[in-house]
Amino acid sequence: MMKLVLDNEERMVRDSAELFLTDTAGPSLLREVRDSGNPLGYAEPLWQQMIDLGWPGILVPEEFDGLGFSQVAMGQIMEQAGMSLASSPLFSTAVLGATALTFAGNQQQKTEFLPKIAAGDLTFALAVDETARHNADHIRTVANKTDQGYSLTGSKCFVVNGQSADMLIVAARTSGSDTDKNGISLFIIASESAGIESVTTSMMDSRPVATIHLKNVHADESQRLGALDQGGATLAHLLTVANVHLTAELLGISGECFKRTLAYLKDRKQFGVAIGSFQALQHRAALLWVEIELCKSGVIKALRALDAEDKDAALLASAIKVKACKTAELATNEAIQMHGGIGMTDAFDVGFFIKRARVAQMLFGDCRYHLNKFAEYSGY
Amino acid sequence: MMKLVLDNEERMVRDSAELFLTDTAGPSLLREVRDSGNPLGYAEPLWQQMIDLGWPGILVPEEFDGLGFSQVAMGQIMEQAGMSLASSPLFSTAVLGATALTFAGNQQQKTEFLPKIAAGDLTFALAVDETARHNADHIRTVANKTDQGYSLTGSKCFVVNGQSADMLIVAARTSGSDTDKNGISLFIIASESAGIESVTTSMMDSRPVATIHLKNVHADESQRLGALDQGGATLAHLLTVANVHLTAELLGISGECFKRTLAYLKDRKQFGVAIGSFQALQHRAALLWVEIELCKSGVIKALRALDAEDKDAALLASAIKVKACKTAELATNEAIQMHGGIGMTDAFDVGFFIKRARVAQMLFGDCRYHLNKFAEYSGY
Amino acid sequence: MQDDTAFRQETRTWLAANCPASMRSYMPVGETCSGGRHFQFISDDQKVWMQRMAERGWTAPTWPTEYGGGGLTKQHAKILHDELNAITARSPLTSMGLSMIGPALLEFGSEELKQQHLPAIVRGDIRWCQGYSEPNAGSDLAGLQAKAEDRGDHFIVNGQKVWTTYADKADWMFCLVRTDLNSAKHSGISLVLFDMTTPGVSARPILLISGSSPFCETFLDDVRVEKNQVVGDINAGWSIAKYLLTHEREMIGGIGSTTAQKTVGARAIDAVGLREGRLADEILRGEVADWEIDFMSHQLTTERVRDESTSSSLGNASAMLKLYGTELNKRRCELLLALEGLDAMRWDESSEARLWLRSKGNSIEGGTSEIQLNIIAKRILGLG
Amino acid sequence: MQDDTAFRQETRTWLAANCPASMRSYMPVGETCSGGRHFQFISDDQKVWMQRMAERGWTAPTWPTEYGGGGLTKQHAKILHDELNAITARSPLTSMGLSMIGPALLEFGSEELKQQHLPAIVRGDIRWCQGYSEPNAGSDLAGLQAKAEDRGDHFIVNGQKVWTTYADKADWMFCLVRTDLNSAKHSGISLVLFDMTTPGVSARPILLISGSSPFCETFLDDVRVEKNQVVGDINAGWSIAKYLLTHEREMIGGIGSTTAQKTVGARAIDAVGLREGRLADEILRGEVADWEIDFMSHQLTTERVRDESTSSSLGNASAMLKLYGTELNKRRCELLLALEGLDAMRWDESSEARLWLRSKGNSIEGGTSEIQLNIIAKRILGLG
Repeated sequence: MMKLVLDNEERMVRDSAELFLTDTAGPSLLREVRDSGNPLGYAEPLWQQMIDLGWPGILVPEEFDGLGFSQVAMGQIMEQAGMSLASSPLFSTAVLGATALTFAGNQQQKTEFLPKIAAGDLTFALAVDETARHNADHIRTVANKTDQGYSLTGSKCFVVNGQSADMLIVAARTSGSDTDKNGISLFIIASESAGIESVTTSMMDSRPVATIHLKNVHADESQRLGALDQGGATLAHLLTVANVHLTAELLGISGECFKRTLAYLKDRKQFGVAIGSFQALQHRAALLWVEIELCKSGVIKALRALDAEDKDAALLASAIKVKACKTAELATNEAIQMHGGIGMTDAFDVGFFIKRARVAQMLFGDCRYHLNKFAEYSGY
Repeated sequence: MMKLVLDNEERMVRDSAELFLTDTAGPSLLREVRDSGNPLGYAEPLWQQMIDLGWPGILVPEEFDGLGFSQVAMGQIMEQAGMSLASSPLFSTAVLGATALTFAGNQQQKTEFLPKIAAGDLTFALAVDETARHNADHIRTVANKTDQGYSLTGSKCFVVNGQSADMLIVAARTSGSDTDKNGISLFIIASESAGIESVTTSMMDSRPVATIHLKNVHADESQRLGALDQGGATLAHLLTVANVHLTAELLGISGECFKRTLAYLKDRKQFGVAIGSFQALQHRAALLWVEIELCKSGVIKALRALDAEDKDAALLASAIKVKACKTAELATNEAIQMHGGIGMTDAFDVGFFIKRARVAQMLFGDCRYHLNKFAEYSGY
Repeated sequence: MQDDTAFRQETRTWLAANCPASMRSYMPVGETCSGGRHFQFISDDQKVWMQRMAERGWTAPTWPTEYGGGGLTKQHAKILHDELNAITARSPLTSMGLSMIGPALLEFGSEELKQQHLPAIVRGDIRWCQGYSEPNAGSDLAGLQAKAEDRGDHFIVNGQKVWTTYADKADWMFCLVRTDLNSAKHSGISLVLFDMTTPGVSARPILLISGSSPFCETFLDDVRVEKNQVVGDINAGWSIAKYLLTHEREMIGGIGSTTAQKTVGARAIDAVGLREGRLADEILRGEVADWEIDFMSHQLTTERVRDESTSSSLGNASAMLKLYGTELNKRRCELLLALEGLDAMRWDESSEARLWLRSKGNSIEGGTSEIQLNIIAKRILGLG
Repeated sequence: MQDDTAFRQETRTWLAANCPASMRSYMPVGETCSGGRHFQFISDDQKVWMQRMAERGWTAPTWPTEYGGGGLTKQHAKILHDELNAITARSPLTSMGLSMIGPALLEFGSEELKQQHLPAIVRGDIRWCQGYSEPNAGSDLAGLQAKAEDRGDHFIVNGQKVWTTYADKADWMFCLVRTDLNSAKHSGISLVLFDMTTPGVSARPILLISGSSPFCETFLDDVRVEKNQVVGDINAGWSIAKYLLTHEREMIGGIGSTTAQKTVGARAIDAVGLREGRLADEILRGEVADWEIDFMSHQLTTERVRDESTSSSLGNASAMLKLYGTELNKRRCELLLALEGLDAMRWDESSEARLWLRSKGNSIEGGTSEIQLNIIAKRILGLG
């Protein structure tokens, strides 16, 4: 029976991630990255230390030199990354890249790429979105069949880590019309390939994303990830995994915001008493705490569902994305409101959390998108 | 310029309605009606006194022996009726009947019926709904053309005052299919007509409604209200008027619930102090008060729009029905919660308000129905 | 200890053979089996089902076998729960004996009291009610005034209780009384047990807005209570009271519920219908999905809290589960009214309206939502 | 008094002739005309528009003509407002002089102070800022510590103010200081005026999460303030402060706004598109409609409160309008993020994200939402 508590291995991963990230990352590091104008959007030493800890290989099977840990274990790192606002290629490479290859790669692709992911030698990015609001059913980028393989043309936007990744996983249409479920194929493309132009966009969470223009970009048959025209299922799985890990990150953000707000309520005095002694604030804090607790249960359930290859994983992912988005919205808004003026200043850290939260909420579908999906999966 | 305050005439109507209904009606009268099993659902002496005050003729033009007052004036009575839970045929007769005839009746019909309405000699009911959730676009009752006029067959449900009204205004299809906007005609039918079977349903607000079965019910040409097949516009207008007056009633219910709750907050002691000294309750009370104030503005605006024959009246009616429903839901729920156990007992009056509120919310479309309508009217 | 798979298999087989067909369906309101001296079974099947389960101790699966319980581990109890749900089995017995005073006796009662009361609870022979609130002691429960005068080997109790669930149908009451008038508010309270047929006990049902009368006002006039019927130490009843309140919260929060219900989504499809595979009312569709997600989150949280808990009580977490569970149930009832429209507002016995009205009490009884928020703020979050 | 129709006609004609075409469009953020000694007009049109309106006194339509105002009745001011809206005219001048200190001087100021300051405000010559909050006196404003020592004909002021709006760009400050250290908290406060170029005044902008710096920390070191620059009586500043807070609430609540905005509905259609005449995202559709209804309700309530009011101040009702108006604006900004998705989260000058972040301060500045709720509960509802 799947327990909704961590097992020993998972707890160990969590504890070490907490220890390491609390020391090493934190809002101050993100502030440094932002203020230095670092085009990567993350601190290279932090990423190097993550590599030293073996994190890129958490989801990579042991036969490909990874640690072969569970999605639950990976989720603990994502949650801690949310709490510490740690920015790195971990999500795009160690979650999305590793999952894509493990799930859909052939033996040759696995052998070629997975050990490099595990070793931190290669970073990945998932290039799927073509609109500012996620819509996985809408793929216009085409991959036309040529004598030598395929020729890809189109544009992808808001590609996380797209400006720095070595390899791109590109969703392109090999048949059907713009909104057909079938006819999508995935390709592994080196970001340095001829015909790729990448434009960096600054985002409010200080993590740049890329708009990637593909013009007659060549791909061999060997670069196709999974069966021709059948990439939709892989993509759906990837998006499920992506969203579950985003909920873990959002949970971390909510939890950390709440922790800081609670401390402030106990510390800040007005009218001669701590503002946390005012019952109206107490009740709001209590309600927020409850929402975060509920969110926590959903996150671990969804992570367990990934590990169990539960047929309801997509439904659970949508359900908990809804919950995590709403909770993060409440937690970050209450954090600013309860901190009062100080929370509005850039010198204070809470702004970094609310900015990151909204971007993570919107990535791969916000609460409205997933509410709709949940209803669809539920048959109404 | 239409001011959102009452003029002298309107204030006079309001003050006298308040004085009269506070003295005469109130939850205790409704309780009496309920416990006595009175099949009318209202106290006849109350209705008789309303007649003596001239209320059935408030909206009837002076040339037909009415008072020719404004919709705003009528709305004041409806609000006071909400506060005092006064049950009577006023809404179905003096609002719906009078408006239907004034808006769509020919000279002969006006002359025949309006003076009788004003004198309180004839009561009306509007038979439109055929489903438990209002859907004005769905009319299956048919009126087939015959040599002598029309023959009506179908069923109407949840007809307010349908079990006691002398006359029914029946919406029936004279052409088109079930959901066509066009092809609806209205008929004035005596409730005693051959072929009508009326079944009374007890409702939770202690106001019975009727299910009315029509089987080959005859109607002359002279009984048709308005142009053939063009009844949809009249019906739409009637529903706009109905909903605006329901919002006035809901405002009254919300206001009275709040007044009683506020008094209880000041009176009830726990932990040695009045519970109204707890800040969490204070803030909730303040938020509720604000919602009621907002609702108040919408109600008078919508009533004024009816008087001004504003082209946006339907949009305003839907907007304020949404607001009034949500406010009433909040006000009645908070009333029970803040009263604690006592509010759950039948011996206490607050239960009568919540029961009436939900029925009034649902009649002619609840907040979801009207939210959808509002979006339609707004072009999205 | 038997292994999980074998236990599951054996349980499944036994249920298949012993759960009457008519007990395998969603339980309509009013058909709960409460047991007690005067209980009227709705059918032979209901009686047989209760008795068969009681024989195995499965009306109280985790209680020790020496008191008639099932003696199951938490893990096996969960398997039993799942297997019962799988066949939509009705709860064989639902009572305040099982959910409230039984656990309290197991924790705080003397061996004599356990022997006297627990087996009768498991068998469904004795139905219990709770004497807690008083007219002026609601949220401020510790302000209770019913007093018990010490008469050597017994007490004489005088006072008035309110919101005593089915006091008019119960056989015994567990009751909070003040045994020391001079000590501070939370001291000097004792938990005592007495038979409802004791002279001086009278109960008057309270009619609720839903039209039902699950609660009573109970009057205690010179009621004799033996001293051996005090649970725990005299004057130390407040800590037991708090323990019991926790259990009550868990119960009202729907945490121990073994009754499966049709989902709101399914009822929405019935009431509103589908259009191109989507609920025909788009606004309701969003609300239903939102509710289902929150409901799922609450269920998962109950499961997680159980998985994390090392004792049978969920402690302060029960405040969260009670708070959220009752607010969810109120939202559910509002949604069902919206889904079914005026049909749901008819005033007859099986009306949805009655359940809706009854649900309003969920966030009041067993400690109001406001009290739960206070508990969370103070005990869990440490806000002063 | 001119009749309404004639006034409307004349106003319409004058506006048609005098409002430059470029001033007839939705005002982008950052293009507000604030006036003052150092103001950089974005265009000649902006300058001409301010000057033409100022000449008629229409930058302050209801102020008396003897102080440079328009001398209009409430009714005529409303007509002017409507006519400005009808051509989407930008506000010619928006300043704390007009919205805050001006009305306070009209109510409480000496004739000398009115003559000195009001015409310069109407003309847009002098820009004002407000010295209210201090690091340890936020919601608890009356706990302020900046002190003014009496030196006969003048005071010497020392202290620190925070959240002073555009103190770095303003010419004069109206400032709350403690003139009597020995009296009770709310007594001993005075409202004083001084030029920002006075020695000892320094302002340091505070960078906000939105990336803009509309507020400053302001340091007052031995600042000399003449006694004739005290508004009202010495030590009686708290009642003026409360009056000013009311005006601030009205301003932040969007009550005096003459700036028309594109509706959220229209922006939703642009961002999400229609499918069969309905917004393509059904869930957003409901949220947008809900917001628009609440927005309309707020606007109608502002109108009703004005229609009911007999004075120029809305009194306690402003607490309601401020509370709801700022919560609405925050919801609006969240909705716009949702509508426009990641596009709105780009970090450039005109990003929707900046307005969204800035909106979070609405329910903090000018008295937090919590303070407004306290005001409503205590002053309006009488809850102790």
